[in-house]
Amino acid sequence: MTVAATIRIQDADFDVAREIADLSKGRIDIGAVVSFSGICRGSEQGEPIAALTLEHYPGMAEAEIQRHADEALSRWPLQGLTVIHRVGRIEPGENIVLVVTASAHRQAAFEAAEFLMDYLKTSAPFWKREESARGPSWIEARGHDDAAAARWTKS
Amino acid sequence: MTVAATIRIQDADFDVAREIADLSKGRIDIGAVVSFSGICRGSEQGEPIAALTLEHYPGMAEAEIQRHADEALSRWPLQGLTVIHRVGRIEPGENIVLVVTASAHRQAAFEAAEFLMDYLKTSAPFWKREESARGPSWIEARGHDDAAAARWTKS
Amino acid sequence: MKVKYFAWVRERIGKAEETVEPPAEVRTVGDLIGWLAARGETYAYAFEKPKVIRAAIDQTHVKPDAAILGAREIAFFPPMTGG
Amino acid sequence: MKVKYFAWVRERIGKAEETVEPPAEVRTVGDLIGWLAARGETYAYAFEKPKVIRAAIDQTHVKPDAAILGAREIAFFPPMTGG
Repeated sequence: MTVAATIRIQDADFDVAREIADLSKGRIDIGAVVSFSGICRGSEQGEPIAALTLEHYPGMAEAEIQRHADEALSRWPLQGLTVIHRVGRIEPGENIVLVVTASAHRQAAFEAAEFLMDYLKTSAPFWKREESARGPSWIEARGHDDAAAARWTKS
Repeated sequence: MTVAATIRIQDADFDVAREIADLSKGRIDIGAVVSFSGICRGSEQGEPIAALTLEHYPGMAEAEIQRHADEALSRWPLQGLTVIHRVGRIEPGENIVLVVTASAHRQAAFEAAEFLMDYLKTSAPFWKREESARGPSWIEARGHDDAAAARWTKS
Repeated sequence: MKVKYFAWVRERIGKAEETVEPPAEVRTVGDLIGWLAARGETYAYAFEKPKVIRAAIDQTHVKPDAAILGAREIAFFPPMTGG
Repeated sequence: MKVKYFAWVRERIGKAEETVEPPAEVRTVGDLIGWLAARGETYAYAFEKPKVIRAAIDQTHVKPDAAILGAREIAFFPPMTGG
Protein backbone atom coordinates (compact mmCIF):
# COMPACT_ATOMS: atom_id res chain seq x y z
CA MET A 1 0.00 0.00 0.00
CA THR A 2 1.31 3.41 -0.93
CA VAL A 3 1.03 5.98 1.83
CA ALA A 4 0.40 9.59 0.80
CA ALA A 5 1.27 12.40 3.17
CA THR A 6 -1.35 15.01 4.01
CA ILE A 7 0.23 18.46 3.76
CA ARG A 8 -1.51 21.74 4.43
CA ILE A 9 -0.38 25.34 4.76
CA GLN A 10 -3.17 27.46 6.16
CA ASP A 11 -4.13 30.58 8.10
CA ALA A 12 -6.69 28.73 10.19
CA ASP A 13 -5.93 26.81 13.36
CA PHE A 14 -5.94 23.01 13.28
CA ASP A 15 -7.45 20.39 15.56
CA VAL A 16 -4.77 17.97 16.76
CA ALA A 17 -7.36 15.40 17.81
CA ARG A 18 -9.05 15.35 14.44
CA GLU A 19 -5.77 15.01 12.60
CA ILE A 20 -4.73 12.08 14.81
CA ALA A 21 -8.15 10.46 14.34
CA ASP A 22 -8.01 10.97 10.56
CA LEU A 23 -4.73 9.06 10.44
CA SER A 24 -5.56 6.22 12.77
CA LYS A 25 -9.31 5.73 13.15
CA GLY A 26 -10.57 2.30 12.18
CA ARG A 27 -7.04 1.10 11.39
CA ILE A 28 -5.70 -2.06 13.00
CA ASP A 29 -2.27 -1.99 11.37
CA ILE A 30 -1.08 1.05 13.34
CA GLY A 31 0.64 0.49 16.67
CA ALA A 32 2.06 3.93 17.34
CA VAL A 33 0.95 7.49 16.67
CA VAL A 34 3.22 10.42 17.50
CA SER A 35 2.02 14.00 17.33
CA PHE A 36 4.14 17.10 17.64
CA SER A 37 2.45 20.47 18.15
CA GLY A 38 4.54 23.60 17.96
CA ILE A 39 2.93 26.41 19.95
CA CYS A 40 3.60 30.17 20.00
CA ARG A 41 5.28 31.07 23.29
CA GLY A 42 4.66 34.34 25.07
CA SER A 43 8.33 35.29 25.07
CA GLU A 44 11.40 35.03 22.85
CA GLN A 45 14.86 35.23 24.44
CA GLY A 46 13.25 36.36 27.69
CA GLU A 47 11.39 39.25 25.99
CA PRO A 48 7.56 39.21 26.06
CA ILE A 49 5.98 39.12 22.61
CA ALA A 50 2.46 40.06 21.52
CA ALA A 51 2.34 37.81 18.47
CA LEU A 52 4.26 36.15 15.67
CA THR A 53 3.60 36.68 11.99
CA LEU A 54 4.53 33.76 9.77
CA GLU A 55 5.47 34.48 6.16
CA HIS A 56 6.07 31.73 3.61
CA TYR A 57 7.06 31.22 -0.02
CA PRO A 58 3.86 29.91 -1.61
CA GLY A 59 4.50 26.98 -3.89
CA MET A 60 8.02 26.31 -2.67
CA ALA A 61 6.88 25.78 0.92
CA GLU A 62 4.44 23.07 -0.13
CA ALA A 63 7.04 21.49 -2.44
CA GLU A 64 9.75 21.47 0.25
CA ILE A 65 7.45 19.88 2.80
CA GLN A 66 6.28 17.34 0.22
CA ARG A 67 9.89 16.46 -0.59
CA HIS A 68 10.75 15.89 3.06
CA ALA A 69 7.52 14.01 3.69
CA ASP A 70 8.37 11.70 0.78
CA GLU A 71 11.84 11.22 2.20
CA ALA A 72 10.36 10.33 5.59
CA LEU A 73 8.01 7.83 3.90
CA SER A 74 10.95 6.22 2.13
CA ARG A 75 13.17 6.07 5.24
CA TRP A 76 10.67 4.81 7.81
CA PRO A 77 7.81 2.28 7.52
CA LEU A 78 5.01 4.77 8.08
CA GLN A 79 1.31 4.13 7.69
CA GLY A 80 0.31 7.76 7.82
CA LEU A 81 1.85 11.22 7.88
CA THR A 82 0.31 14.66 8.30
CA VAL A 83 2.09 18.02 8.27
CA ILE A 84 0.21 21.28 8.84
CA HIS A 85 1.96 24.65 9.02
CA ARG A 86 0.06 27.82 9.78
CA VAL A 87 0.92 31.23 8.32
CA GLY A 88 -0.24 34.73 9.19
CA ARG A 89 -0.59 36.27 12.64
CA ILE A 90 -0.41 33.86 15.58
CA GLU A 91 -0.75 34.86 19.23
CA PRO A 92 0.91 33.25 22.25
CA GLY A 93 -0.71 29.95 23.16
CA GLU A 94 -1.87 29.32 19.58
CA ASN A 95 -0.71 26.43 17.43
CA ILE A 96 1.93 27.03 14.75
CA VAL A 97 2.78 23.64 13.33
CA LEU A 98 1.65 20.02 13.56
CA VAL A 99 3.34 16.79 12.55
CA VAL A 100 1.56 13.46 13.06
CA THR A 101 3.17 10.14 12.19
CA ALA A 102 1.67 6.66 12.36
CA SER A 103 3.55 3.37 12.19
CA ALA A 104 3.38 -0.23 13.35
CA HIS A 105 6.21 0.49 15.80
CA ARG A 106 7.07 3.43 17.99
CA GLN A 107 10.64 4.08 16.90
CA ALA A 108 9.70 4.80 13.29
CA ALA A 109 6.91 7.13 14.39
CA PHE A 110 9.18 9.07 16.77
CA GLU A 111 12.11 9.33 14.37
CA ALA A 112 10.05 10.42 11.39
CA ALA A 113 8.32 13.14 13.45
CA GLU A 114 11.66 14.47 14.73
CA PHE A 115 13.17 14.35 11.24
CA LEU A 116 10.30 16.38 9.81
CA MET A 117 10.37 18.95 12.59
CA ASP A 118 14.13 19.41 12.25
CA TYR A 119 13.74 20.02 8.53
CA LEU A 120 10.76 22.34 8.91
CA LYS A 121 12.87 24.44 11.27
CA THR A 122 15.80 24.81 8.89
CA SER A 123 14.77 24.11 5.29
CA ALA A 124 11.14 24.93 4.73
CA PRO A 125 10.73 28.51 3.45
CA PHE A 126 8.90 30.09 6.40
CA TRP A 127 9.98 33.16 8.36
CA LYS A 128 8.81 34.36 11.74
CA ARG A 129 8.47 38.01 12.67
CA GLU A 130 7.74 38.87 16.29
CA GLU A 131 5.84 41.84 17.71
CA SER A 132 7.21 43.10 21.01
CA ALA A 133 7.30 46.37 22.94
CA ARG A 134 10.35 47.31 20.84
CA GLY A 135 8.35 46.95 17.63
CA PRO A 136 8.40 44.20 15.02
CA SER A 137 11.57 42.23 14.31
CA TRP A 138 12.50 39.10 12.41
CA ILE A 139 13.46 36.07 14.47
CA GLU A 140 16.98 34.88 13.71
CA ALA A 141 17.81 31.33 12.72
CA ARG A 142 19.49 29.31 15.45
CA GLY A 143 22.64 27.30 14.97
CA HIS A 144 21.41 24.40 17.08
CA ASP A 145 18.49 23.90 14.70
CA ASP A 146 20.98 23.41 11.86
CA ALA A 147 22.89 20.94 14.01
CA ALA A 148 19.66 19.04 14.76
CA ALA A 149 18.83 18.84 11.05
CA ALA A 150 22.36 17.73 10.14
CA ARG A 151 22.04 14.51 12.15
CA TRP A 152 19.64 13.14 9.51
CA THR A 153 22.07 13.59 6.61
CA LYS A 154 23.14 10.23 5.28
CA SER A 155 26.92 10.02 5.10
CA MET B 1 7.39 26.13 39.49
CA THR B 2 7.33 22.44 40.34
CA VAL B 3 5.78 20.27 37.66
CA ALA B 4 3.84 17.22 38.81
CA ALA B 5 3.23 14.35 36.42
CA THR B 6 -0.30 13.09 35.86
CA ILE B 7 -0.27 9.29 36.03
CA ARG B 8 -3.28 7.03 35.58
CA ILE B 9 -3.76 3.29 35.20
CA GLN B 10 -7.30 2.56 34.12
CA ASP B 11 -9.62 0.16 32.31
CA ALA B 12 -11.37 2.94 30.43
CA ASP B 13 -10.17 4.45 27.18
CA PHE B 14 -8.60 7.90 27.19
CA ASP B 15 -9.07 10.96 25.00
CA VAL B 16 -5.75 12.09 23.52
CA ALA B 17 -7.12 15.52 22.66
CA ARG B 18 -8.34 16.18 26.17
CA GLU B 19 -5.05 15.10 27.71
CA ILE B 20 -3.10 17.38 25.34
CA ALA B 21 -5.47 20.27 26.10
CA ASP B 22 -5.23 19.67 29.87
CA LEU B 23 -1.45 20.05 29.65
CA SER B 24 -1.23 23.01 27.35
CA LYS B 25 -4.45 25.02 27.29
CA GLY B 26 -4.09 28.66 28.28
CA ARG B 27 -0.32 28.26 28.74
CA ILE B 28 2.08 30.62 26.96
CA ASP B 29 5.30 29.08 28.28
CA ILE B 30 4.94 25.87 26.28
CA GLY B 31 6.42 25.73 22.79
CA ALA B 32 6.23 22.01 22.07
CA VAL B 33 3.80 19.23 22.92
CA VAL B 34 4.57 15.65 21.94
CA SER B 35 1.99 12.89 22.29
CA PHE B 36 2.61 9.19 21.86
CA SER B 37 -0.37 6.85 21.56
CA GLY B 38 0.23 3.11 21.61
CA ILE B 39 -2.55 1.27 19.83
CA CYS B 40 -3.53 -2.40 19.77
CA ARG B 41 -2.67 -3.87 16.37
CA GLY B 42 -4.75 -6.55 14.70
CA SER B 43 -1.84 -8.94 14.40
CA GLU B 44 1.26 -10.03 16.31
CA GLN B 45 4.18 -11.58 14.41
CA GLY B 46 1.95 -11.88 11.34
CA GLU B 47 -0.78 -13.78 13.26
CA PRO B 48 -4.24 -12.14 13.53
CA ILE B 49 -5.33 -11.48 17.11
CA ALA B 50 -8.81 -10.90 18.50
CA ALA B 51 -7.71 -8.87 21.52
CA LEU B 52 -5.03 -8.22 24.12
CA THR B 53 -5.51 -8.49 27.85
CA LEU B 54 -3.26 -6.26 29.92
CA GLU B 55 -2.40 -7.40 33.45
CA HIS B 56 -0.48 -5.22 35.89
CA TYR B 57 0.96 -5.25 39.40
CA PRO B 58 -1.26 -2.76 41.24
CA GLY B 59 0.73 -0.41 43.41
CA MET B 60 4.09 -1.23 41.87
CA ALA B 61 2.96 -0.20 38.38
CA GLU B 62 1.97 3.27 39.62
CA ALA B 63 5.18 3.57 41.65
CA GLU B 64 7.41 2.53 38.73
CA ILE B 65 5.75 4.98 36.37
CA GLN B 66 5.99 7.72 39.00
CA ARG B 67 9.69 7.00 39.47
CA HIS B 68 10.38 7.23 35.75
CA ALA B 69 8.18 10.30 35.38
CA ASP B 70 10.17 11.99 38.17
CA GLU B 71 13.39 11.01 36.44
CA ALA B 72 12.11 12.53 33.18
CA LEU B 73 11.17 15.73 35.01
CA SER B 74 14.66 15.95 36.49
CA ARG B 75 16.46 15.22 33.20
CA TRP B 76 14.49 17.46 30.85
CA PRO B 77 12.98 20.93 31.33
CA LEU B 78 9.35 19.84 31.05
CA GLN B 79 6.31 21.96 31.75
CA GLY B 80 3.88 19.07 31.79
CA LEU B 81 3.84 15.29 31.66
CA THR B 82 0.98 12.80 31.44
CA VAL B 83 1.19 9.01 31.37
CA ILE B 84 -1.91 6.83 31.04
CA HIS B 85 -1.76 3.05 30.76
CA ARG B 86 -4.84 0.97 30.22
CA VAL B 87 -5.35 -2.52 31.66
CA GLY B 88 -7.94 -5.20 30.95
CA ARG B 89 -9.20 -6.38 27.58
CA ILE B 90 -8.31 -4.21 24.60
CA GLU B 91 -9.34 -4.90 21.02
CA PRO B 92 -7.44 -4.05 17.80
CA GLY B 93 -7.62 -0.35 17.01
CA GLU B 94 -8.09 0.62 20.66
CA ASN B 95 -5.65 2.72 22.65
CA ILE B 96 -3.26 1.01 25.09
CA VAL B 97 -0.95 3.72 26.38
CA LEU B 98 -0.50 7.48 26.18
CA VAL B 99 2.46 9.71 26.99
CA VAL B 100 2.18 13.48 26.57
CA THR B 101 5.10 15.82 27.23
CA ALA B 102 5.18 19.61 27.12
CA SER B 103 8.26 21.82 27.07
CA ALA B 104 9.50 25.18 25.85
CA HIS B 105 11.55 23.39 23.18
CA ARG B 106 10.92 20.42 20.98
CA GLN B 107 13.97 18.31 21.77
CA ALA B 108 13.13 17.98 25.46
CA ALA B 109 9.54 17.05 24.66
CA PHE B 110 10.59 14.39 22.11
CA GLU B 111 13.35 12.88 24.25
CA ALA B 112 11.28 12.69 27.43
CA ALA B 113 8.41 10.98 25.57
CA GLU B 114 10.76 8.42 24.04
CA PHE B 115 12.49 7.81 27.36
CA LEU B 116 9.17 7.14 29.09
CA MET B 117 7.92 4.83 26.34
CA ASP B 118 11.17 2.84 26.35
CA TYR B 119 10.89 2.38 30.11
CA LEU B 120 7.21 1.51 30.03
CA LYS B 121 8.02 -1.23 27.52
CA THR B 122 10.73 -2.82 29.63
CA SER B 123 10.41 -1.85 33.29
CA ALA B 124 6.82 -1.10 34.19
CA PRO B 125 5.10 -4.23 35.56
CA PHE B 126 2.51 -4.84 32.84
CA TRP B 127 2.04 -8.01 30.83
CA LYS B 128 0.17 -8.56 27.59
CA ARG B 129 -1.72 -11.71 26.76
CA GLU B 130 -3.07 -12.12 23.24
CA GLU B 131 -6.14 -13.98 22.04
CA SER B 132 -5.73 -15.62 18.65
CA ALA B 133 -7.17 -18.59 16.78
CA ARG B 134 -4.63 -20.77 18.63
CA GLY B 135 -6.00 -19.68 22.00
CA PRO B 136 -4.57 -17.24 24.52
CA SER B 137 -0.82 -16.79 24.91
CA TRP B 138 1.50 -14.36 26.66
CA ILE B 139 3.45 -11.98 24.48
CA GLU B 140 7.20 -12.37 24.87
CA ALA B 141 9.51 -9.50 25.72
CA ARG B 142 11.63 -8.31 22.81
CA GLY B 143 15.36 -7.80 22.98
CA HIS B 144 15.25 -4.60 20.96
CA ASP B 145 13.04 -2.99 23.60
CA ASP B 146 15.75 -3.65 26.20
CA ALA B 147 18.30 -2.13 23.83
CA ALA B 148 16.10 0.94 23.35
CA ALA B 149 15.77 1.38 27.12
CA ALA B 150 19.51 0.91 27.69
CA ARG B 151 20.36 4.01 25.65
CA TRP B 152 19.01 6.22 28.46
CA THR B 153 21.29 4.74 31.12
CA LYS B 154 23.78 7.34 32.27
CA SER B 155 27.32 5.99 32.07
CA MET C 1 5.95 -13.12 53.97
CA LYS C 2 3.47 -12.52 51.18
CA VAL C 3 4.40 -13.81 47.72
CA LYS C 4 2.66 -12.58 44.56
CA TYR C 5 2.68 -14.05 41.07
CA PHE C 6 1.83 -12.36 37.78
CA ALA C 7 1.14 -13.30 34.15
CA TRP C 8 2.20 -16.86 33.23
CA VAL C 9 3.93 -17.38 36.58
CA ARG C 10 0.52 -16.84 38.19
CA GLU C 11 -1.23 -19.05 35.65
CA ARG C 12 1.23 -21.92 36.05
CA ILE C 13 1.13 -21.86 39.85
CA GLY C 14 -2.63 -21.43 39.80
CA LYS C 15 -2.81 -18.66 42.37
CA ALA C 16 -2.15 -14.93 42.47
CA GLU C 17 -0.70 -14.74 45.96
CA GLU C 18 0.00 -16.70 49.10
CA THR C 19 1.79 -16.41 52.42
CA VAL C 20 4.91 -18.55 52.82
CA GLU C 21 7.38 -19.12 55.63
CA PRO C 22 10.65 -20.31 54.14
CA PRO C 23 13.34 -21.64 56.50
CA ALA C 24 16.19 -19.38 57.61
CA GLU C 25 18.68 -20.75 55.06
CA VAL C 26 16.56 -19.26 52.25
CA ARG C 27 18.31 -15.89 52.21
CA THR C 28 18.07 -14.48 48.69
CA VAL C 29 15.48 -14.10 45.96
CA GLY C 30 17.30 -16.85 44.06
CA ASP C 31 17.12 -19.15 47.12
CA LEU C 32 13.41 -18.43 47.39
CA ILE C 33 12.82 -19.35 43.74
CA GLY C 34 14.61 -22.68 44.35
CA TRP C 35 12.63 -23.31 47.51
CA LEU C 36 9.30 -22.48 45.83
CA ALA C 37 10.16 -24.62 42.78
CA ALA C 38 10.44 -27.64 45.10
CA ARG C 39 6.92 -27.17 46.47
CA GLY C 40 5.22 -29.14 43.71
CA GLU C 41 4.69 -29.64 40.01
CA THR C 42 2.94 -26.35 39.31
CA TYR C 43 5.74 -24.43 41.03
CA ALA C 44 8.43 -26.47 39.26
CA TYR C 45 6.76 -25.58 35.94
CA ALA C 46 6.47 -21.87 36.80
CA PHE C 47 10.13 -21.66 37.80
CA GLU C 48 11.58 -24.15 35.29
CA LYS C 49 13.74 -21.39 33.77
CA PRO C 50 14.76 -19.34 36.82
CA LYS C 51 16.87 -16.95 34.74
CA VAL C 52 13.78 -15.71 32.94
CA ILE C 53 11.93 -14.88 36.16
CA ARG C 54 11.94 -11.26 37.35
CA ALA C 55 11.40 -10.36 40.98
CA ALA C 56 10.40 -7.37 43.07
CA ILE C 57 10.73 -6.89 46.81
CA ASP C 58 8.19 -4.49 48.28
CA GLN C 59 7.36 -3.28 44.75
CA THR C 60 10.93 -2.52 43.68
CA HIS C 61 12.79 -4.53 41.02
CA VAL C 62 15.57 -6.67 42.51
CA LYS C 63 18.23 -9.11 41.27
CA PRO C 64 18.33 -12.79 42.29
CA ASP C 65 21.07 -12.11 44.86
CA ALA C 66 18.91 -9.61 46.76
CA ALA C 67 18.37 -10.55 50.43
CA ILE C 68 14.78 -11.28 51.39
CA LEU C 69 15.22 -10.56 55.10
CA GLY C 70 12.57 -8.08 56.24
CA ALA C 71 10.61 -8.21 52.96
CA ARG C 72 6.86 -7.83 53.38
CA GLU C 73 5.93 -8.68 49.78
CA ILE C 74 7.93 -10.51 47.13
CA ALA C 75 6.61 -10.76 43.58
CA PHE C 76 7.65 -13.04 40.73
CA PHE C 77 6.77 -12.43 37.10
CA PRO C 78 7.98 -12.80 33.50
CA PRO C 79 9.83 -10.00 31.67
CA MET C 80 7.48 -7.05 31.33
CA THR C 81 5.62 -6.35 28.10
CA GLY C 82 3.68 -3.17 28.78
CA GLY C 83 3.60 0.03 26.82
CA MET D 1 13.54 36.58 -15.18
CA LYS D 2 11.30 37.01 -12.16
CA VAL D 3 12.99 37.74 -8.83
CA LYS D 4 11.18 37.28 -5.49
CA TYR D 5 12.13 38.57 -2.06
CA PHE D 6 10.96 37.32 1.33
CA ALA D 7 11.05 38.41 4.98
CA TRP D 8 13.58 41.16 5.72
CA VAL D 9 15.06 41.00 2.23
CA ARG D 10 11.60 41.95 0.94
CA GLU D 11 11.17 44.64 3.59
CA ARG D 12 14.55 46.23 2.89
CA ILE D 13 14.10 46.28 -0.86
CA GLY D 14 10.52 47.44 -0.48
CA LYS D 15 8.97 45.04 -2.95
CA ALA D 16 8.00 41.38 -3.03
CA GLU D 17 8.92 40.67 -6.62
CA GLU D 18 10.08 42.21 -9.87
CA THR D 19 11.28 41.26 -13.33
CA VAL D 20 14.95 41.91 -14.06
CA GLU D 21 17.19 41.46 -17.11
CA PRO D 22 20.77 41.18 -15.94
CA PRO D 23 23.55 41.30 -18.55
CA ALA D 24 25.07 38.08 -19.87
CA GLU D 25 28.14 38.23 -17.58
CA VAL D 26 25.85 37.73 -14.57
CA ARG D 27 26.07 33.95 -14.60
CA THR D 28 25.57 32.68 -11.03
CA VAL D 29 23.31 33.38 -8.09
CA GLY D 30 26.28 35.09 -6.42
CA ASP D 31 26.78 37.28 -9.49
CA LEU D 32 23.11 38.21 -9.42
CA ILE D 33 23.31 39.21 -5.74
CA GLY D 34 26.23 41.50 -6.58
CA TRP D 35 24.42 42.96 -9.58
CA LEU D 36 21.20 43.56 -7.59
CA ALA D 37 23.16 45.09 -4.68
CA ALA D 38 24.45 47.76 -7.08
CA ARG D 39 20.94 48.81 -8.11
CA GLY D 40 20.48 51.26 -5.26
CA GLU D 41 20.53 51.90 -1.54
CA THR D 42 17.65 49.63 -0.62
CA TYR D 43 19.24 46.74 -2.53
CA ALA D 44 22.67 47.44 -1.05
CA TYR D 45 21.08 47.28 2.41
CA ALA D 46 19.21 44.05 1.69
CA PHE D 47 22.34 42.35 0.37
CA GLU D 48 24.91 43.94 2.69
CA LYS D 49 25.85 40.51 4.08
CA PRO D 50 25.64 38.30 0.99
CA LYS D 51 26.77 35.19 2.91
CA VAL D 52 23.61 35.32 5.02
CA ILE D 53 21.30 35.38 2.00
CA ARG D 54 19.69 32.11 0.90
CA ALA D 55 18.50 31.57 -2.66
CA ALA D 56 16.16 29.31 -4.59
CA ILE D 57 15.91 28.78 -8.33
CA ASP D 58 12.49 27.69 -9.51
CA GLN D 59 11.56 26.89 -5.90
CA THR D 60 14.57 24.69 -5.14
CA HIS D 61 17.33 25.70 -2.70
CA VAL D 62 20.61 26.51 -4.48
CA LYS D 63 24.13 27.61 -3.53
CA PRO D 64 25.69 30.92 -4.64
CA ASP D 65 27.64 29.20 -7.43
CA ALA D 66 24.47 27.87 -9.09
CA ALA D 67 24.04 29.00 -12.70
CA ILE D 68 21.02 31.19 -13.35
CA LEU D 69 20.77 30.41 -17.07
CA GLY D 70 17.23 29.27 -17.90
CA ALA D 71 15.82 30.15 -14.50
CA ARG D 72 12.23 31.37 -14.54
CA GLU D 73 12.05 32.46 -10.90
CA ILE D 74 14.86 33.25 -8.47
CA ALA D 75 14.10 33.97 -4.83
CA PHE D 76 16.24 35.57 -2.13
CA PHE D 77 15.53 35.33 1.58
CA PRO D 78 17.11 35.10 5.05
CA PRO D 79 17.79 31.76 6.77
CA MET D 80 14.47 30.05 7.39
CA THR D 81 12.79 30.12 10.80
CA GLY D 82 9.65 28.02 10.36
CA GLY D 83 8.41 25.11 12.41
